Order: sequence, then structure tokens, then C-alpha cells
Amino acid sequence: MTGRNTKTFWLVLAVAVALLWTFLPMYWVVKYAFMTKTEIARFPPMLYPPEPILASFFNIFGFDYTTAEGTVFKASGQARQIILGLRNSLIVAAIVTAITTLVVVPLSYVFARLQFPFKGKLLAAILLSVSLPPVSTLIPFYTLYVQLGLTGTLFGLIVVTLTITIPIVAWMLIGFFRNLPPVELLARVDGFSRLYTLTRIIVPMARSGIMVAAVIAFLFSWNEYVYAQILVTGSNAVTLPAAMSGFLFQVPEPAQLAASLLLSLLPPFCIAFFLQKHIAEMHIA
Amino acid sequence: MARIDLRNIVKTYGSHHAVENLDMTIEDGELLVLLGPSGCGKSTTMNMIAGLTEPTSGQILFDGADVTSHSPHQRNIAMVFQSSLLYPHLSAHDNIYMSLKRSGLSKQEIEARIAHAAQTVDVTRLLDKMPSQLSGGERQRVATAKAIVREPAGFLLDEPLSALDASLRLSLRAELVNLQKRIRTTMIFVTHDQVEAMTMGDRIGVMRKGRLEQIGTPTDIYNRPATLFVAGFVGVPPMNFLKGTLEKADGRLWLINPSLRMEIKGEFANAAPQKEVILGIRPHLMRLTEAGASALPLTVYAIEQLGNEAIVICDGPDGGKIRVVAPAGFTAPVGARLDATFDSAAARLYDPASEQVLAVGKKA
Amino acid sequence: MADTTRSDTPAPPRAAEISNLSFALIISVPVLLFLLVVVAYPLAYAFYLSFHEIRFFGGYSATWNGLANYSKVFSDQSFWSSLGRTLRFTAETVVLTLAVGLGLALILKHLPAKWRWLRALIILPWAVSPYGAGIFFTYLGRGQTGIGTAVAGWFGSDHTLNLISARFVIEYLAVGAAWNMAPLVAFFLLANMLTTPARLYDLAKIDQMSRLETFWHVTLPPLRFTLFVFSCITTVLAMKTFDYIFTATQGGPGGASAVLTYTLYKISFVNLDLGYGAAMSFFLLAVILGATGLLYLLWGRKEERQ
Amino acid sequence: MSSDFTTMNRRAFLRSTALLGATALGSSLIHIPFAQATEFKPASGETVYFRGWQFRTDVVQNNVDTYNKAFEGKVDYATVTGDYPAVMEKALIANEQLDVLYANPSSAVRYNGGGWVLPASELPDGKEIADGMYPNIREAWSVDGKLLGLSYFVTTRGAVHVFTKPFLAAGYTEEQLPTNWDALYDTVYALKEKGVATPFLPHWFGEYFGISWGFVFEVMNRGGQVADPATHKPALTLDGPAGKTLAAWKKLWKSGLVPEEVFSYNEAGYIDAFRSGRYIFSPQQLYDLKTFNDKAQSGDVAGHVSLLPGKEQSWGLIDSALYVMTARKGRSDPLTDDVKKFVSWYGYKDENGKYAVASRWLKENMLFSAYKAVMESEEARTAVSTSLMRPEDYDRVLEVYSKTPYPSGIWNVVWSEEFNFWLREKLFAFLQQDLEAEAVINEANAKITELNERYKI
Repeated sequence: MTGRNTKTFWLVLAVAVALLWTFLPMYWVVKYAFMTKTEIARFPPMLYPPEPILASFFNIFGFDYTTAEGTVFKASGQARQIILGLRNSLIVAAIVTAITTLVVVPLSYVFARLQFPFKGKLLAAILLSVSLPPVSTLIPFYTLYVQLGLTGTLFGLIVVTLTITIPIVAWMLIGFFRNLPPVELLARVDGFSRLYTLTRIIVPMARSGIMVAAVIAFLFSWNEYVYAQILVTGSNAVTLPAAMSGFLFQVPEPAQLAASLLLSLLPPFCIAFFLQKHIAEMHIA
Repeated sequence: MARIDLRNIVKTYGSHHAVENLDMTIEDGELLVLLGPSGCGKSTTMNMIAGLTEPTSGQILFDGADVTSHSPHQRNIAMVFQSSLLYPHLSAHDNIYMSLKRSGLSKQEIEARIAHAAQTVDVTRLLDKMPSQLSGGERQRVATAKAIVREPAGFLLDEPLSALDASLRLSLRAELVNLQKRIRTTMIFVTHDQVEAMTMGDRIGVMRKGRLEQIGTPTDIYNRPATLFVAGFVGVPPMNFLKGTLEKADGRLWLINPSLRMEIKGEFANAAPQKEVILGIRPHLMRLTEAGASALPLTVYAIEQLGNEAIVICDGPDGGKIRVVAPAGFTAPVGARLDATFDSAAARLYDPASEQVLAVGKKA
Repeated sequence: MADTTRSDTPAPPRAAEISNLSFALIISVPVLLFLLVVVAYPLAYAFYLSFHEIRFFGGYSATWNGLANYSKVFSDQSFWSSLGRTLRFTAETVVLTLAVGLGLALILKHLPAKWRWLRALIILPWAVSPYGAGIFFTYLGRGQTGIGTAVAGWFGSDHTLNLISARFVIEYLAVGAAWNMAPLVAFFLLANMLTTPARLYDLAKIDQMSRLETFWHVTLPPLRFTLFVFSCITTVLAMKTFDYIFTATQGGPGGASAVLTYTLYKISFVNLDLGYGAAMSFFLLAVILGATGLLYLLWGRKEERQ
Repeated sequence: MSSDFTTMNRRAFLRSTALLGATALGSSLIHIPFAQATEFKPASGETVYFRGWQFRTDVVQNNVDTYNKAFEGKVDYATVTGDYPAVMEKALIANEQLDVLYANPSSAVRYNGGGWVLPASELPDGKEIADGMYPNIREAWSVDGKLLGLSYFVTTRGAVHVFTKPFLAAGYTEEQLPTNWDALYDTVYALKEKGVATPFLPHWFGEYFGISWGFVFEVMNRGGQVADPATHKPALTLDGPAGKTLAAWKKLWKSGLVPEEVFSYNEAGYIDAFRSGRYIFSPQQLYDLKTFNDKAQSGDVAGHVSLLPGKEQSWGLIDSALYVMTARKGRSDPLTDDVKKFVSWYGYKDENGKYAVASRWLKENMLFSAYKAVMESEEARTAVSTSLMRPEDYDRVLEVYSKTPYPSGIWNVVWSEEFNFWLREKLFAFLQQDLEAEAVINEANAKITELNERYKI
């Protein structure tokens, strides 16, 4: 039937546009990771690496790379920072994700499902902290941290990151918990304590929502740049985005920038890729 | 199996009175239906019986023992919630199992009881399924199995059938009644559907705005509605109402309104002359006649053919709709003038102010 | 069993079931205390700063200057122009994010089962940091390195096609922000769409609705609350955006994309005018709260009632 | 070997005689001479924190490792990203753990104004260090007679690079290369007439050292000053170099020859743009002559990038950086001594009396030094010459370098960074919003006056 054919045609077209929209901006920079400086600088810009090389990936980890023709691509001086940043980012993101999830699940549950005095005001306070722009809290944080000796520590960065992740994840999870069926009634009739209800009934029921919450916490933590830039840059607690920005400012190393950017995208991509079906199950309205 | 007494129960939320001074007894093994429109306090009442909500004041007794401060589990009640709520992440079997998890029974015993309960409501073949794989009726049965497996002192159902389609409701209604008679558990059933209430309940408690308007057997409620609200809420088609003023003339009592002067027969002891009243009469007790002097003048609005009879819906003299039951196949053009008569002794008079029944006709 | 209980036995204490309030307190007080310390403290400190003039040269000094910082904001031309850019960026970002999110959701919904895996690809931009998105869109948009010039090249032109232009850099940045955030919106909308009964679409067919009407009357209504929630989230995130613009344009070309956060950064971090920066940041906070509040009044309340 | 002897100074001489001529045996000594080892060997056992921006961090790390290994030092090196001067200033205000840092002279002056700097003059051989520097640079790095730090690098920012291939292709000869700003602009328009779409990439990018520095050096190259070097009073005039600069800029901007996107470039974008070969002229870092002529990095222009000759006027300004010691509070005296030892080794001479770090920078990245001894060695000539388009350009490089002015009027003053950011925005507005040159000059003068008043200068 022609009707069906035109429908397929439009769908294929729409999917193509969506994929182009999704990948073009990434491709445009990620291709640099496989190009030489000369190729990157060429004008008009090249659409693809004529002879893809992996030099930048070796370089950012501190290895020289010699091509068959004998051209040497020197190891990046940022290698130590990149490796340190990778390690620190993983540590911070893992801990922040774990703490955020542990804290926010009961918190959002309580706010979503129970009636108690001052709830509205407490909720407003949480939501207010979602609205706080980092630029306005950065200086006070910084002075506080200096007094406490927390600048340049992973602990300090974790604490700050939690102030970002907890409110925003709570905001999303509250909506999710509101839509769960009222199984607490069942649980009370069945004689289960509130804690048991929460941990053994609500949590397994809300698995997909909690996964999404964890993913969001991970991403916010993994991608955090502003605080890291001020609080841990130049220390052994440097994170990947802060370490990477060395390729962006001061010394032009677009290939190494692209390579480290690609590297920094892999963990969140894997997580988003494998957990997207849970997001598709998440109802917040 | 228990007798449940509610003594002077009050439940307030802030300034809102959800339930006011409720006194009620549910006999052991009885099926009581709590009937009323949404927001009337029937669910709150049931939640208080279940122990899910604590009353602001008053007492709840199970077999004479005060359980007001007991948790639901301690009261040993079972409950089926609206839309037959189940744990969505657990299989039917595990859902039923959760009822007994805290019972202290041995694993073996629990399995035996689950098997028995499943058999009782015929869900044995569904035990491995997840709630999302069950149809509405199946879910309802699983929820019932989950309730009866505990062998509860009281069996509470909160509009369990409301989300189902009509034919399923009909069959499940019968199943539930049958089940209740078999296991002889005290059962409280909350609904806003008066047909459900009439067909299921040993007794019906009609609630409105936090008050118990009337409690009694279905026949009682139908034939002798104590208040204007009960009269209007119970019965299909609903009771007809006529406004008017009582007048004594010629030693007889008349109901007067601009288009009607009608003699009221029977004993109306407390009917004072000059009093505004509302007369209620069931459609079944009215007959259509040719237009005549002492009859009620009506204009045909619509006719519903039910097969065994027809319901003629008319515009009444005071602007309200009047329904009259006519023989099957009765026809009349829309807008036709008709008259209806009825035995005023079968009618009931209500005080518009208090909404309470004024006097009772001689014959029921 | 109930019938073994006699009325004279004392009732077991209700402690078996703790009240909502105490349960809520046990769960939330530690978290709220944490937030209080680490959020309220900096906030209070910023509040303190905003009433002082802070100096670092010739020794640190904080001089009380009352509302001077606040009144200075009103007469500061750069505040008003940055505010204008922030509002423009935010409005465009919100509209684009929701529109693109809706478009992607519609595409994802119509994917046949064997193409479902494409969903996992479409979500990926959401996992990109604002920092990374900034880098992507810099190189993509610049005339020197960008897609515009490359495409112009196909058609034989050797002209640059620069998207980072003072005239529409805000629009361009909004596109990038939408690229970053829309996939999440799309997934939440998709979740919603999948729960819309198919019957409604049959009804629409019977009513002979056009595609547009069907979209408007059947597809859209169940999504409206989600759209509202995301309009709030996007508004807040767009107004807070800093790292994305910092890496994408550094507020340029010239000051064309110097949004409020960027101006604040310059005042507080470059000029070290901490008191003034703090005062201005409260204006930003007020704008964020005002915008979400306005959204709620104009839209959210209506959605909530339904 | 010979260069070791030529660069050996009094201190090294004394030290080596104390070692019974051990230095004379030089390379035959495998072990570090005992007396020198103790001189650089840290004693406190505490960590010395050394921070800088990212430039060849591999080299820096390697140098630091060498020191740590040789003297059992505990120097902790890391880089700081982002808006470097601002981030560092924050660290200094907060009295963070920071002992040695890179700083541009303007920042160093500001840090000094904040009381956070331990001047290099206070090193044991501070006087000797200062004497070994070129006087103009020493002056640039000194406040009230105190030398603020040791030499990291010195270069000319804004030396106008020329991509000779298209220039020659347009029918010009090398002798026709412009020798002053006005001639440069004339050539740019002439090239446009000949159909070159983008003859000139001006120094108008968005970094803190972008457009504002571009203005400052052009004014100075034309013989003017932004502010008086001694009193810091404003010195811009409409009919002088500032007015001419702005007029030339306005004309250039309106001609449409400059892509607007330049305004949003960071340095990477700016360098890559020139490296692409699109442009013929561009004021760039002098040391980037090496990268532009490196085939591996700049294949499309390599071998064809030269400088505009400096025989008639100067080009650009002195862009330099120092190793600055902090005066952080609460640091123990032994640790402060360790900091001095490390800085002296790293920023001056090592245990062999060599300028090891400075020489390495010169060799590997063509970073010039403030030390005469480093620059005037044969080694330096060889190193620089091989980095250029052709060895003969070395003289041109030295010619440009030796003439480069330093804007001490606006840099050796605490408000330097503030004015710089103000100027950056004002210049963008001047071009984008078509402001009057007269208004810009008046406002700039007023801004300087205001800053002087605020900081009581």
C-alpha cells in the first residue's frame, strides 16, 4: 500500500534527522581525536579524518606516538592530570551516587507519600536549593572550605557535589514516588513496619525510578565543572573536567582535548545506554 | 470472626469533620455495606475499623475488646483496596504470601493456606503471574485470596469492584456474597453504588457528610428511607419528590401546590397544617391515567423501555422530573399531557428543613 | 485472634506503628541539617557579603555599606543587558528543549520494535556535560572550524558561515542547550505517551480529526503536566548555566553572550568585588524564583487542578 | 663544556673553588658534589607546593622530578586550569597551600600589592640574580626596587607573523613587508583589492590577554603610552597613537575583513586560525614561530612563517612570566628556606651552575629568558635558528625582541587586571556598538583616574 510506504518514508526521514541532530555536534569534535593538528586547523574544515590516527589517545596517557613515516606525536604533559582526574572523577561520582541514592530515596519517599506538619515549607527549602546558582555560592563555599582545610580534597568536593545532586534528584524522585500505587496500606494491613515497607516493598517496586535517580546523580557529579574548577584544580584531587580544560585554555591541543572528551563521555554513555529503558518507564506526572 | 462496635467515633482533619459521632454495630458474620457518595466518610470509617486511621475520639471494639489503638495487623483484619490493589512487583502467590509473612506460621502451613485460599477463589492457575499480567477480575480474585488467607476477624473491602466493567461486577458481586456466606466472616463493604449495596448487604449503612443517615436491611432502606437523602440515593429509578404545603380542610389533609391539590390519606400524626413538606413516592407505586382533576399533571419528557416495563420520565408540576413505571411497550409522544395517580398512603412526607421523615404512610 | 482478646487486657502500645511525623523526621532531619549547613551557610555568608564592601589590597577589610551594593545593581548597565541575555537565552532554551523533546518523543514512540535500540542512542546527548556541550558547539559553530563553512564548501563557496555571531549567538547557544537537555524530556514524555490509551486515537479517527488536531487533543493533553515540570526544570537550569557558556563562547563574541552568571563570575572572580557580586547574585536568585513562580501561576496551577 | 665556562659567574666560581675545582672536572663527576647538594637540599621535611598553568607540563614535571630525585625534595607540582589569574588570586587570598607559582608581571604586581609575595630580592643571591637580567625586563618585574620573581620566560606577544606564501603569490617581494602599523593596514587593504579575502587576523580574541593587550601594544608600537609609567596617570589622546589605533580598528572592522568569531576565540582558536593558512598577517606570540614552522604541528604553513621586521618600530609588547614565591602565613621558617632553595634551583642556576630549566625552555619551545647569559649563548642561537623558517630570521627575531616595550604604566600597578577587563569589554563595545573613539578614550582615561583614586595611587 502506498499509504504505508509514505508512512515508512517519513519515519525513516524523521529518524535520520534525529540521529543527525544527536550525533553531528559530537562527531564534529570527536573526529579531531583522530586527526593531526594540521588537519584540524585546515580551512575549510575537513569532514572526516583522512587517515585516522590514534596518537592523541596515547599522548593523553603519557606516551609518545610515532607514525609509520616517523612523525613523533609527543606525550602530553597533562597525562598525569588526566589519569589522576579520571581516577578522582570515578571515586567522586561513585561515592556521590551512592550517598545521594541512599539519602534521597527515603527523603523523597517521605515527602511524596506522607502528610506531616511543615512539609510544604521543608519542600520549598529543598527546591530553593535547586535554584541556587553555583556562581553565587562558590565564593562563600570557597572561604568556608579554606577555613576547614577542605580545598583540594576529594571529601570537600563530594560534599559540595552532594548539595547539587540531593535537591535535584529529590525533586525528580518525589514526582515519581507520588505515582506509585498506595501499597503502604497493604503493607500496614500485612503488618509490616514502615522501614520494612520502605526497604523491602517500595524500593524494589520503584527500581526503575531509583536507577534513574542514581544515573542523574552520577551524571551531575561526573559532569560537575564549576566547583571543581575552583575547589580542586591544581591539587591531587583534580577531576577529569578540570584536568581536561587544560587542553582548552592556554595551549591549543584540540586532538587531545577531543580524545579526553571522548574518554570522559564513555562512562556516562555506557550508563545512559544501558539504563535508558528505565527512564522510559519513569512517570513523574 | 468478630462483632465490631463503633462507639461515638469522631474523626476530624483540622476543622473538617470527616466522621461525626458515629455509633454502629456490625454483627459477627454479617455483611455490612457502607453506602454513600464520595467524601461521605465511609472510607474513613472503614480505615478506622481497619486501624489504618486513628479516630480523633471514640472507641472501636472487636468482640467487646477495645482495639482503638491497635495496628491493623494486631486487629487481624484483612482488606481489599480500591481497584484491588496488589504489590505490583510481586507475583500473585507472593502477594498472598505477604499476608502471612508476619503470622509466625510455618512455611508449610503458609503454603497450605495459600493453596486453600487460591482454590477458594479459583486463582490457583494464576499464582505465578504478575499483577500486570492479570485482568481486572483476576486481580480482584487474587486480592480476595490475599484477604481470606489470613482467616481474618474482619474482612474489609473498599470499593473493590469500582474499576471493573458492569458484567464482571455483577458476577463478582455474587461471588463475594457467596464467599462471605461460606467462610462466614464479618465483612464490611464500602461502595458508592447503591445497586451493589442493595444486592450484597445483609444490612446497609447509608452515610452522608460524615454522618450515618440510616442503617438497616436493604428492604428497610428501600421501603422506609429515614431521610430525604436516603430516599433519593437508594432505589432505581429514584424516588419522586413533590413540594407542597399541608392544609387541613373538611377534616381531611391536603397537599397543596400551585398545580395540584391532593388528598393525603393515612396517619400523619405529627403533620401540622400549613407546613411546607416534601412528598416522596416510589415510581413503582404510581399509575398513569387519563388527565383528571385529582391526579398529578405531567408532561412526557422521555420513555425508557426496559423490556419488562417502561419508565416514563415526565416534567412534574413543580419543575422537577417525575418518573412513573408503566407497562412494557407503553408509548406516548414527547410533550404529551399525562396524569398520574398514586395511593398517598404509600407515600412518605419529609421535612424540608431537617430532611427527616415526617410521618409514615399506613401501608408500606 | 481478636476473640481471645478481652476488654480488660491493656492494649499493646501503638508504638508498633510510628507516626508520619516521627518517621518523616527520622528520615529527613539528618539530610535537611546537612543541606542547611552546606547550603544555608554559604547563602547566609553571601547575604552578609552583599551588605559590605570587601577589599583585599592593603589588608582585607569588610566595610558595611548598607544597601549600596543593591542600589548599584539597578543603575548598572551591564546588569540589565546581562539580565536581558539571560531571559532571552532561557526563554529560547525552554521552548526549544520542550519542542525538540516532544519531537524526539514522537519519533521514538513510532519506532517499530526492531528499531527500539535507537532509543538508547537518542538519549546520549543528555549524558554530555554542559562543559563538553560547550566545546562541541564552539567548534561546530565557528566559521573557522564549523559545519556551516563545511557545508558552504560543498556548494563551492569559500565563504565562512559563522554561527557564533553577536546577532544570534544567544539563539545558537540555546540550540546547544536544547541539544543537551531535550533527550531527557523526550524520555519522560515517551513514558507518558505510552500510557495514553490507544482508544483515544480511535476516537480521534472517528471524529475525523486531522493529524494536527489529534496531536493537539489526544497526544498533548496527558503530557501537559510533564511539560510543565520540565519547563520549570529547564528554566532553572538555563538561568544557572555557566560552564556551558564559559567553554562555548567565553561570553563572546565581545559581550554578546555574557549572561548574568557570566557577568557575576567576572565581578566576583576577576574584579574580586565580592560584596557587589553577592548582591547581584541575589537578583539572579530572585529572577530564577520569580520565573518559576510565574510559570507556576500561569500554567502549573491550571495543570495541577486537572 | 665551553658554554659552562662562559656562563660561569662569581658565585659559581667561588662554589667550585670551594670544591677544589670539582666543576672543572664537570661532566666526569657522576655524583652531586656534597657542598652543593646541601645548598639545595631541603631541610624542613615539608612539602613545597608549586603551581602553574598548562604549558608543556611534561617538561615542568620532569624538571621537578629531577630536583626531587637529586635532593630528596618534596616539591608538589600541579596545574591550574581556567581563568588562571583569578583562580590564583583566590588561592592567595585564602592563604592556601601555595609556595611557588607562575605569574604574569601584572598579576605579580597585584599579588605584591595584596602582600602575598616574597620578593626574589630576598633570596640569598638576589642581587646577583637581578644583575644577570636584561635591565628593561628587570625593571618591568620590579616594584619599589624589589624584584618580584625569577625568570620563567620572556617573549613578544604581538610580533606580527607573516605567512609568506600567499603574500609572495600576491605579487609582493620580501622587501615590501610593512614595517609599521599604518603600512601594515595599507598592505591589508591592498591585498583585499587583489582578492585576498582574509589578509589579517587581528589580536582581537576573547582571552584576558586578547583584544585589550592588542590595543595596548599597538598604542605603544605607535610610540604612545596608556598610562604614565611612573605616576600611572592616564595618557591616552585622541590625536595621538590611541586615537590612530582606534581609527584604524574601526576602519578594519567596518571593512568586514575580520570574522566576528575572532572575538570569541580562546588562544587555541586564535592560533589554530592562523595555522590554517587562511591569514597572511597576524600578531602572535614570538615563540610560536617555532610551532608555526613545525611540519608536524602546522603542516599547511610550516616553512613559510616569518616576522615583520622591527627596524622602524617595535611590534607587540613584552609578555613574560615569573616564578613567584608566596609569603603565605603560618609557613615555618625552615620551609620558607626550602622554598627559596627550590626556586633558586628551578628559576636560576642548578647545582652545576647551569641555567638548566631556562635553557631547556629555550631549546624545546623557544621561550626566551630574562637572563643575559642564557640568551647570549651560542647554544641559544643554534636552538632558535633551527626553529625558524630560515636561520637568517634569527636576526629579525632579536631585532623585534630587543625593541619590544613593556606597559609598566598599566601593569606595574595593583589595578592592572581590573583595568584590563574593563578595557576588553570597552573595546568590544567600541567595535560592535560603533562607539565614538573620543568617548572610548575619555572613558578609559576616566577609568584609570578612578582606579588610581580607589587604590590611592
